[in-house]
Amino acid sequence: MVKRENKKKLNANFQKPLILLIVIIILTILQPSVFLTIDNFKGIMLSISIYGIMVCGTIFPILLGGIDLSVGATAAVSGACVVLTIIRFNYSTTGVILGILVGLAVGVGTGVIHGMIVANFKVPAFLITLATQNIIYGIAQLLTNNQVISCMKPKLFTFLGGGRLLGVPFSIYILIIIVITSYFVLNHTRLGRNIYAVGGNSEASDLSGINSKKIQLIAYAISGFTAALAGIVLASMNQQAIAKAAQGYENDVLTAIVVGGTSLMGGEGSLLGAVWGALLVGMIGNGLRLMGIPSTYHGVVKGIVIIIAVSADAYTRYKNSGLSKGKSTKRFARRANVENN
Amino acid sequence: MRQEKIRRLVSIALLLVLVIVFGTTSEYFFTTTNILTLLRECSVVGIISVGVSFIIITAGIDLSTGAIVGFTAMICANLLYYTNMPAQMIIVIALLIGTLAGYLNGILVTKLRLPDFIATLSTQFLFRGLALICAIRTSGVITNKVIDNRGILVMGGSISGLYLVTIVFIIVAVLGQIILKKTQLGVYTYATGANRKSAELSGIDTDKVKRSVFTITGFCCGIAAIFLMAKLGSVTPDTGTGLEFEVIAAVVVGGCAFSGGRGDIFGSVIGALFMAILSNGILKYNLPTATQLIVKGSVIVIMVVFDSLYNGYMEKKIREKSKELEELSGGEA
Amino acid sequence: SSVKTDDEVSKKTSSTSQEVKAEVKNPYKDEVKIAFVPNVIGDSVAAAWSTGMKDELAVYDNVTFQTFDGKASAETQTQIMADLVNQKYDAIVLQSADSAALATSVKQAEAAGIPVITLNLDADTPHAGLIAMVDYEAGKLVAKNMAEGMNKTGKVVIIQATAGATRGENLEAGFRDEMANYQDVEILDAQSGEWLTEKANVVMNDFLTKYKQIDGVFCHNDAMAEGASQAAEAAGRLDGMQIWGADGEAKALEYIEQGKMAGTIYTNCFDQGATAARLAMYLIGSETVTSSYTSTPIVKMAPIVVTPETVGSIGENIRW
Amino acid sequence: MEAEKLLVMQNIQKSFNDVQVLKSVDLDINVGEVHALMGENGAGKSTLIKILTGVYPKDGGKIIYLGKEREINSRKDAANLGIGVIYQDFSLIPTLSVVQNIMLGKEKNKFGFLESKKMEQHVINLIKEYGFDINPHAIVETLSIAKRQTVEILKALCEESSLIIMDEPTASLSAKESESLFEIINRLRDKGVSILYISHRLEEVFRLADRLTVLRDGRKEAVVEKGEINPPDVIRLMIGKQLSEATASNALKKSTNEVVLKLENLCKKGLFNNVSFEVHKGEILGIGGLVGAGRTEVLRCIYGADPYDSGNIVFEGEPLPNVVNKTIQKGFGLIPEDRRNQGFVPLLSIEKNIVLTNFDKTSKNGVMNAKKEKKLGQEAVKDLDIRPNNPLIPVGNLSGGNQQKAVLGKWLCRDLKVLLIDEPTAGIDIGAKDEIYKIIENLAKDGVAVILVSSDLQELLRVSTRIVVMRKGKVFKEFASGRITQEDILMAASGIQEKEA
Ligand SMILES: Nc1ncnc2c1ncn2[C@@H]1O[C@H](COP(=O)(O)OP(=O)(O)OP(=O)(O)O)[C@@H](O)[C@H]1O
Ligand SMILES: Nc1ncnc2c1ncn2[C@@H]1O[C@H](COP(=O)(O)OP(=O)(O)OP(=O)(O)O)[C@@H](O)[C@H]1O
Ligand SMILES: [Mg+2]
Ligand SMILES: [Mg+2]
Repeated sequence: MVKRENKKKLNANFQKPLILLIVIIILTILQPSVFLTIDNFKGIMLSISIYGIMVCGTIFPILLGGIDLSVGATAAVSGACVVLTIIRFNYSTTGVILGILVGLAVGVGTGVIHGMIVANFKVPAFLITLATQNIIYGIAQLLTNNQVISCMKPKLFTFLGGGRLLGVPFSIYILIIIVITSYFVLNHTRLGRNIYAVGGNSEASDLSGINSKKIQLIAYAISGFTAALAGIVLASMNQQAIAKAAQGYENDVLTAIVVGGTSLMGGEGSLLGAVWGALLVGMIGNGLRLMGIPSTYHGVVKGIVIIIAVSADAYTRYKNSGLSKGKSTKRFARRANVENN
Repeated sequence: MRQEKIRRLVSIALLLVLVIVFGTTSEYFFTTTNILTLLRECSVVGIISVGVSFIIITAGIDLSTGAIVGFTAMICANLLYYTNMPAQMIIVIALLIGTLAGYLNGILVTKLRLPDFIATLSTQFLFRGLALICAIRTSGVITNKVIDNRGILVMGGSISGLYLVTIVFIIVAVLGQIILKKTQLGVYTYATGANRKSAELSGIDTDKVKRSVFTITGFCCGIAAIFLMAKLGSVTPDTGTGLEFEVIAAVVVGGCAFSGGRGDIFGSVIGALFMAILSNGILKYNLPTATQLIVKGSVIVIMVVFDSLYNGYMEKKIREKSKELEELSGGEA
Repeated sequence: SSVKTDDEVSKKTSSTSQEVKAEVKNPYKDEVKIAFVPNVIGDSVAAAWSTGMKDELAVYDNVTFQTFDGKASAETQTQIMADLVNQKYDAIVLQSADSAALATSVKQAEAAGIPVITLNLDADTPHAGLIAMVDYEAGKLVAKNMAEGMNKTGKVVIIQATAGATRGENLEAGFRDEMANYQDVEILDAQSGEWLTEKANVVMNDFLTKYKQIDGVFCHNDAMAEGASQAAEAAGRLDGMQIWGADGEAKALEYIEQGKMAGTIYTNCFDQGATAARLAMYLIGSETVTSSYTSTPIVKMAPIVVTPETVGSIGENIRW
Repeated sequence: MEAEKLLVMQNIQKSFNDVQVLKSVDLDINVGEVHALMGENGAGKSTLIKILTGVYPKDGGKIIYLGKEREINSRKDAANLGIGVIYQDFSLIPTLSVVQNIMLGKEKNKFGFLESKKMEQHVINLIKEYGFDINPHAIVETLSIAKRQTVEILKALCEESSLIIMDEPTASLSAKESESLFEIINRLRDKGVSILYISHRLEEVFRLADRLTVLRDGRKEAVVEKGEINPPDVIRLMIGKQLSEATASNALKKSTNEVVLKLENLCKKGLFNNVSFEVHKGEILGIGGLVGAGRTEVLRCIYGADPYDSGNIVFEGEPLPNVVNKTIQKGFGLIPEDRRNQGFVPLLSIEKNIVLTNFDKTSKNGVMNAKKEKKLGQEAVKDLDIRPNNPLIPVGNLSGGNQQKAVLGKWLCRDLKVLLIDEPTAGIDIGAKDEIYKIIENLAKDGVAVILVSSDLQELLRVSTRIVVMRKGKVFKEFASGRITQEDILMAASGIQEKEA
């Protein structure tokens, strides 16, 4: 019995890597000498590094059944803070360190405000973060005065987003560190347990002595933190502060998280799934470019691949649940879905 | 029921506050042209929000509406440019394309079992991509053409000032409200959203409900595409971009909850009006763009928080009251 | 029928007011309101235009200058335009998102006696004036200079604007048309970097992975050229690579000075903005009825080819 | 003479997740009989009726209804055959009105437009006919659980059914409401309607049923006429062993141990008033009363889940903080009434649910210790005999009794001082009940003060060492010594005072 459960779990866990593997095999066949190279893999990682960092934090409020649409704006503001601080401190090391601290603090601060509003007033996070997105971009415009503020030194700053260590872009290291940290927090800490518990049933969690308001606050703060970090890396990569930086990144972030199997209703989903989602989307883009397919067609292909990949995932989930056996497969699947809801 | 009515009154009151603030502080707000323009501006979002209200009441979401509008409009633009089709025909085709696109969403959600979010996100990529592919080109370069077909342009016109699109918006909204409140589909829409499992246990084919609401939304997108095209007098590959967020925001401001089962079309109409008035009103103050954004965001936050505080207060009052009633009636059982 | 299209409404108003035209104002005495509606705000070009206009208008005491964010959307721009007409602005400077989609709005504004001056992209209806950067010609210039820089032989990639963007399409058309004259230059590939530095960086990375030989890179704007340059530098393949952008923003000029970019087509955006403002002020103060124009007067900004040799000639004061 | 068969189900099979839940189940129901279906938690009773009503497809077997073999593929198919059903898990739509809920799926409409007036009248007639007290326009989510159950019953009665299935209809009804349901059942039987009745309460089954079918381990164990068997035998059939039969009424005794918890004039507007009582170490204080008497609220206020208006709660001589986390630290625990919404997180595994109240044991500086966690889960599964015995299964997938055990598991590994229990055995089978009682009694023996709120009088008498009866938000009466009967409690709960204890 226990063994059987484990076996099924194993299957389910292999599901996503399998799809990724299929994508990789297809792309390798189409682009034999190019796709399966370390350089290309670095390219893919680089392409997802900025919003990948955001994914690791934004998944927290989503696991709580909330959402954070302000991550792009937060990234813009913290990027501006860093650059402005660096310039104010005359491109000194102190300026860089102080700037990064200020940037991160701004991110955490906006997150805390989101958390406070959402937790205390029980308002839809979608609306609140959509509204604060406006406010935060407004602040970014005030800070930059709608000018592009370039900042091409010092090395310490530009290295964050543009530098390489052992031939690998530094932003990839940051991404990996954040993924590991976030994975650890979600799966091996008390906070992670609380996130899943509150997302799954906040009333039961409250009665178990978990302060769900505090958990919400922390979740949004984490989301703000990673958004700020991503903004700083982006500012460093582009060597500039710009009010409209990272505009629309929240869509990429949500896509990755949701394609990765996280439910917007909360309580269900995983960071590795989200990273899988980001990698999948990243690889599609990369593959299309390597095949030289004009950008005009990318949207269509991306849409279709996501449909295929996710429905394959859904299909095996039903199959593994044992519900898809029997006479009328479709009906079983339907019921299973109803149960899951 | 009474609680709902009071809520409604509150949201109308909030809307009025906004109107009065704008009206008294800006000389341009209360002019006839501005009111008519404002109604026109909220109409396209409003028409789509009628459909999306249905979807959100079933606890779903639709991210593809903007793209469906764009794609539909682009096909029409092609027909207008390359053929001599009469306007009526094109309008019918637009409605058909929109409806089919919505139906496709429904199929993805109910047959492939994709979560609404992913299904409609994918079709957003898909239709937006198709719109780009179908864009009219001359020697390879995209050249958007000005539409000169009177039959289409008339759709962007007005009858003694009141725009056709506004009239259609009102009709669609009334129809939507009737379907939602007075028909079986309406009840099933609420049932599916409030508790899908229970609805199934009551013998409701929730898949069919899901397909219906997506199809309705597609149809609304078709209507919206015609009017948007007529208003702009041209179609670009990114026509309708971001519309889906405006629509969802209007619907949610209007009281539909993502968790499903709550809200109605009337609320969404108020939501659409609220957002349009906010955008329109802020333009009157000659504020720097940054300040415009900050004011707009802050007003929404304050509005939403107030709404929530008020609801909490009302709920508490009603509970106390019903408790009293229970005691009066003996409260034995 | 009783339904009137926008066109008919504006025709009607203009036919009655054509002779009288909106009142002539004395810009030194009367209150004047000028609106600037860029496609998006926050990028370097819009910022430079804005600065140019503000500086030009600084001499007038009673001029209010206001920017409205078009949010890269024709719909938003038409809404803003309608509102500006309603608010009786005296002139509008518009960088339209699409020439066809904004035509109606422009027509309506003109009919209401408000001169509309477009930047870069024309509106498909006659109006007060178009102050344009060249794009097709700029594409040609880049192609020519790049080909010469590569000794007329080599392999080239293009990093495109957001798919469907008019300026991008025109730049590329010019580039390809000119490059066709160089038989030994091969255009390998073209992919979109969505106007953004970081996306261009990614695209360039993919190009570098796929193509062992790349001699020239043409980016539809400087921001992307900077991204491409970063990617090439990181891969150690920047040497000898001709990376070209367009626009001529300050940072790109710095890149050229540092040898990280081969060149760009510089346009003096301060001047472009100032020209638009000057034209607006002239029209406000004159009796010209722009709504009766049958074609749009066009001012083309001189394209200046900037290379490491000539970059010094672009002085600090005109860098944007 | 053979009675006329309404329904015959033969060799029904069903598995979920490769686990065979129904191995081979036969069931037959005569026309006009009340047929009881008995079985332990997880025996597959609910699954069987979901197959019968087209919610799940069957893996194998035959369903013969009114003499013909039928394919029932949806709830509609079943309704068309004349099968009405009250499911165990509510099937109401919270945001719709009572009328809309009752008519859901069988709306009267003309050209697609609802005939609201007609439906309303229909429902009002129905309510009158069966003598319920319920407002047809109320929105379901504003109703108490008991009222919702009556809506559920009305919903089943609304169809012209030849068979009505009731899956634990009395689990959340008070004694009085149950009585009226029994009357309805008898009336229906007289009309020739068959009833398939599922309940864990033996006395109900023996009162109502003509025949009963017992399931065990996904198989039919036996079908017996009522007269042929006595309750202990049914239990033996159900669990396959003899139960340690305890006396139905218990000798109460006033505890002489130290007072652990003391309530002084606790008030909360609209919910309860001047509630005072003491709880001693090692005693089980039962709180009786009708539904809505305010018992749940008192428990929640003690626990710190809700604030109260005035009065004091004194714990070990000190005022008790009104914060859940702090009361837990002081040794409090709560088994809430609404298990599904308040007791556990359905998507999380048994192990992770148990950990929720035990972070102090399984984590250090916020980092979880996987080994300790695993150990906790395994111990709980073993100690409480949770089935299936895999701590990694999501609690939402367990049957009711096992879910409740998992909830108990959250507290058992703590150093409890006071355990607050609210309706612990609603919808739980006799075997599991007995196990839960034992656990409670053992806790008391170890010195834990237990407060038990229950609407099940038998349970109250069986477990409590002292009983307090609440009525309309006030403590009405205390039974501290001697032998008392169900009537004593019922009378007190209904406000009749004359008979002194
Ligand atoms: N949808 C489902 N998915 C997986 N397992 C299920 C599902 N429904 C029921 N089960 C399992 O099937 C078994 C039988 O469950 P069922 O609900 O029929 O029991 P029951 O006899 O009604 O018990 P109870 O008296 O507690 O209501 C249980 O072990 C349960 O965990
Ligand atoms: N969320 C709520 N909304 C409306 N009324 C409520 C709510 N919670 C409690 N009540 C009312 O407060 C009163 C006390 O309820 P409480 O649940 O404490 O009673 P109880 O004695 O525990 O009953 P039960 O046996 O049903 O648990 C009841 O009349 C109930 O209807
Ligand atoms: Mg059951
Ligand atoms: Mg209770």
